[in-house]
Amino acid sequence: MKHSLLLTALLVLFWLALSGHYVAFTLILGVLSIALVMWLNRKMHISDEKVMPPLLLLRLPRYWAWLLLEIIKSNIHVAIKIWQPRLDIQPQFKKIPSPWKRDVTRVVHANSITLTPGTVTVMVDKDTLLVHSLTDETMQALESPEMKEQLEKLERFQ
Amino acid sequence: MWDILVSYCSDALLITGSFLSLTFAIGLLRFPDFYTRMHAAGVSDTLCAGLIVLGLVLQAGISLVTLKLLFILLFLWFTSPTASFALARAAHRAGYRVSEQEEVASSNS
Amino acid sequence: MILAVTAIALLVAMALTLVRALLGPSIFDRILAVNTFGTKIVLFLGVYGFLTNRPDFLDIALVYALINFISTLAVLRFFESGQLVMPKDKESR
Amino acid sequence: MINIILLGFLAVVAIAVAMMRDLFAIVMLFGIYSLLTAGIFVSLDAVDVAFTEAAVGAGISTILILSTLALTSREEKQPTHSFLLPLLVVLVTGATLVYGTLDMPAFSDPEAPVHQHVAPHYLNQAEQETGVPNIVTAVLASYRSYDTMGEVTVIFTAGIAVLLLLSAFRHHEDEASNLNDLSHHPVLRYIARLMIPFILLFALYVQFHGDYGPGGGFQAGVIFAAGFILYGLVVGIDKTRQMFSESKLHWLMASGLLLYIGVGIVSLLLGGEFLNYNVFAADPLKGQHWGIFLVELGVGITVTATMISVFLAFSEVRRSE
Repeated sequence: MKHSLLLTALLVLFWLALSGHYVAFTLILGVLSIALVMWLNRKMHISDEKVMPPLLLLRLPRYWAWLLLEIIKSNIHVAIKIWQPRLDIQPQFKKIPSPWKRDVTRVVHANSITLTPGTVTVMVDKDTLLVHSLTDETMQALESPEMKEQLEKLERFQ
Repeated sequence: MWDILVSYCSDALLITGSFLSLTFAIGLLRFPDFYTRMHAAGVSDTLCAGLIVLGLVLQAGISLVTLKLLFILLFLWFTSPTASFALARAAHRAGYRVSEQEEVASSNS
Repeated sequence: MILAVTAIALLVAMALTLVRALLGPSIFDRILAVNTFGTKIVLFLGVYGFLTNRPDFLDIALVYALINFISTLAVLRFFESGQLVMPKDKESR
Repeated sequence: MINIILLGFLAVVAIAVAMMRDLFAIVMLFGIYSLLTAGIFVSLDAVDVAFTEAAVGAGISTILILSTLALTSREEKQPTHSFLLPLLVVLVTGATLVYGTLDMPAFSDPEAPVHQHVAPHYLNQAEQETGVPNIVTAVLASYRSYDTMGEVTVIFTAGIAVLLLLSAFRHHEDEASNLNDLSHHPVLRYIARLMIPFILLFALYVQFHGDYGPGGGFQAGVIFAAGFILYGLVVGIDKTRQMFSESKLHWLMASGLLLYIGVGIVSLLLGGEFLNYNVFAADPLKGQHWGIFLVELGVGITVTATMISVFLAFSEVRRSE
């Protein structure tokens, strides 16, 4: 129930951002469109509270702020590596633990790694991720306790 | 005063964004194999796109366009790592390895 | 002015990406280049829309942001289902 | 300037595609080709066309070509005949075409014959006559609605033809459908489920805002179908089939076209010409509005259903070893 309300609210916001024409006819079409999408969503089990835990949304902005900082840091790191006249990289594969109970946390973990320059998730297993890393440093950043802490907080908030 | 500040900010964001996009395009050419190139490519999708889009947001001011731009950014940040992951997975699955030594599959947490 | 510089930088980045797409050597390098090229075009369209004062190009950028990743998923799917033969152009180093 | 650069990129990609033998790589390069074409259309101010190119190129074409590729071999065969004759034909044709362009009026010349016929009428009167600010939509769905009806019929017929061709290769065992999706990937499954509602709503927005900006039934149909194709790829082909059974899809394919023709017949019955929407309401503008709305809806339904059923048909096909 909570989830349906949340999804509807997001869809309404999306429609209002897209439309820009707030006359009766398009607004009615908007209501009908959102109703159709919600109906399909229910019928085909597309999105539910497992996909979009309402509580997670409260926590996510703070996680994103932290992630953004990490992204900026490693961006600078990788940019320097690219401009260095002699390539100084240590490409490597490694399995790192990802012992999360919920799929959402694992997905956030995997995608955060990919979003951070210098590291890409290659494989997602039950409780490990296979990661390819550009340098030793970017790999160390992934294994730092800070990342674990952030994700633990995220998992608790569902 | 405020306007000038905003326009400077927007310029700075755009310039940084363009510089980064060039940097990572060079990385795409310079790095020796597929997985390393992937780091160069994936990046331009995230921060570089973010900087340029934010630069445009500041130019547009607060309007519907802002909201649309933010939606673009949000979707890009959800979909592009997913595409990168799918591609890396496909390469790995197809047996694409750089060299055997790099396959360190040890997990020491 | 700055917008024009950004547009040019994006064009140059697009050209470099194109080189990677043509050189390959593996099929994955090409797909990677196509994906990056997609993002560059999205950004370019956004900047160009502002440059010519027509921000309604944003809808096109939105299409790419929403559905461009589906084709990469399709690539993975075909490798997984084994319907496509394994690439022969593996880089040998 | 930007046009020339983009066109240059396009030429490079085209030559590379012609030189290559690996069909998979060619499919991928076509992705860039499509992106560039969209960029060129934008810079030529043809936003509606660019939008169509973007929707088709990003959402559908790569997937369908890959599906086809899975049925054939990956390498292009070495040509068995000499390339001299074809090259000669191409060169002569090309030279003739270039020679032909010499007589063409300069680009964007206001005196050109094409701008003397109906174009000025469309440009000047469209808004008053149809009440639609986007002239492309006015031309497509109102002035030239005969042509558009033909186009929808073409899509319908092409869809039927593909389905018939594929039916020869189809295997209805479940093993075919189980192998084909990515539902065992938590990341892909999660992101897809998160995105699909927004893709679907975006498609509906495109469907209903063709009057104001770029968009309309064709683009919306493709995007809507892309949403369901994503569902099929990641959540499961069998689940998609539960929602869209074959007969339901065929019915939908036909109903879109029938809606279009029906609008024309009703306009006849109300005493107007075929597909003249003025008669739908006391106020001709209102009538136009309803007519365009219904016709575009018909286009959208047919395109969506055709794309989904072609995708589903492809996913049931396995190469016979």
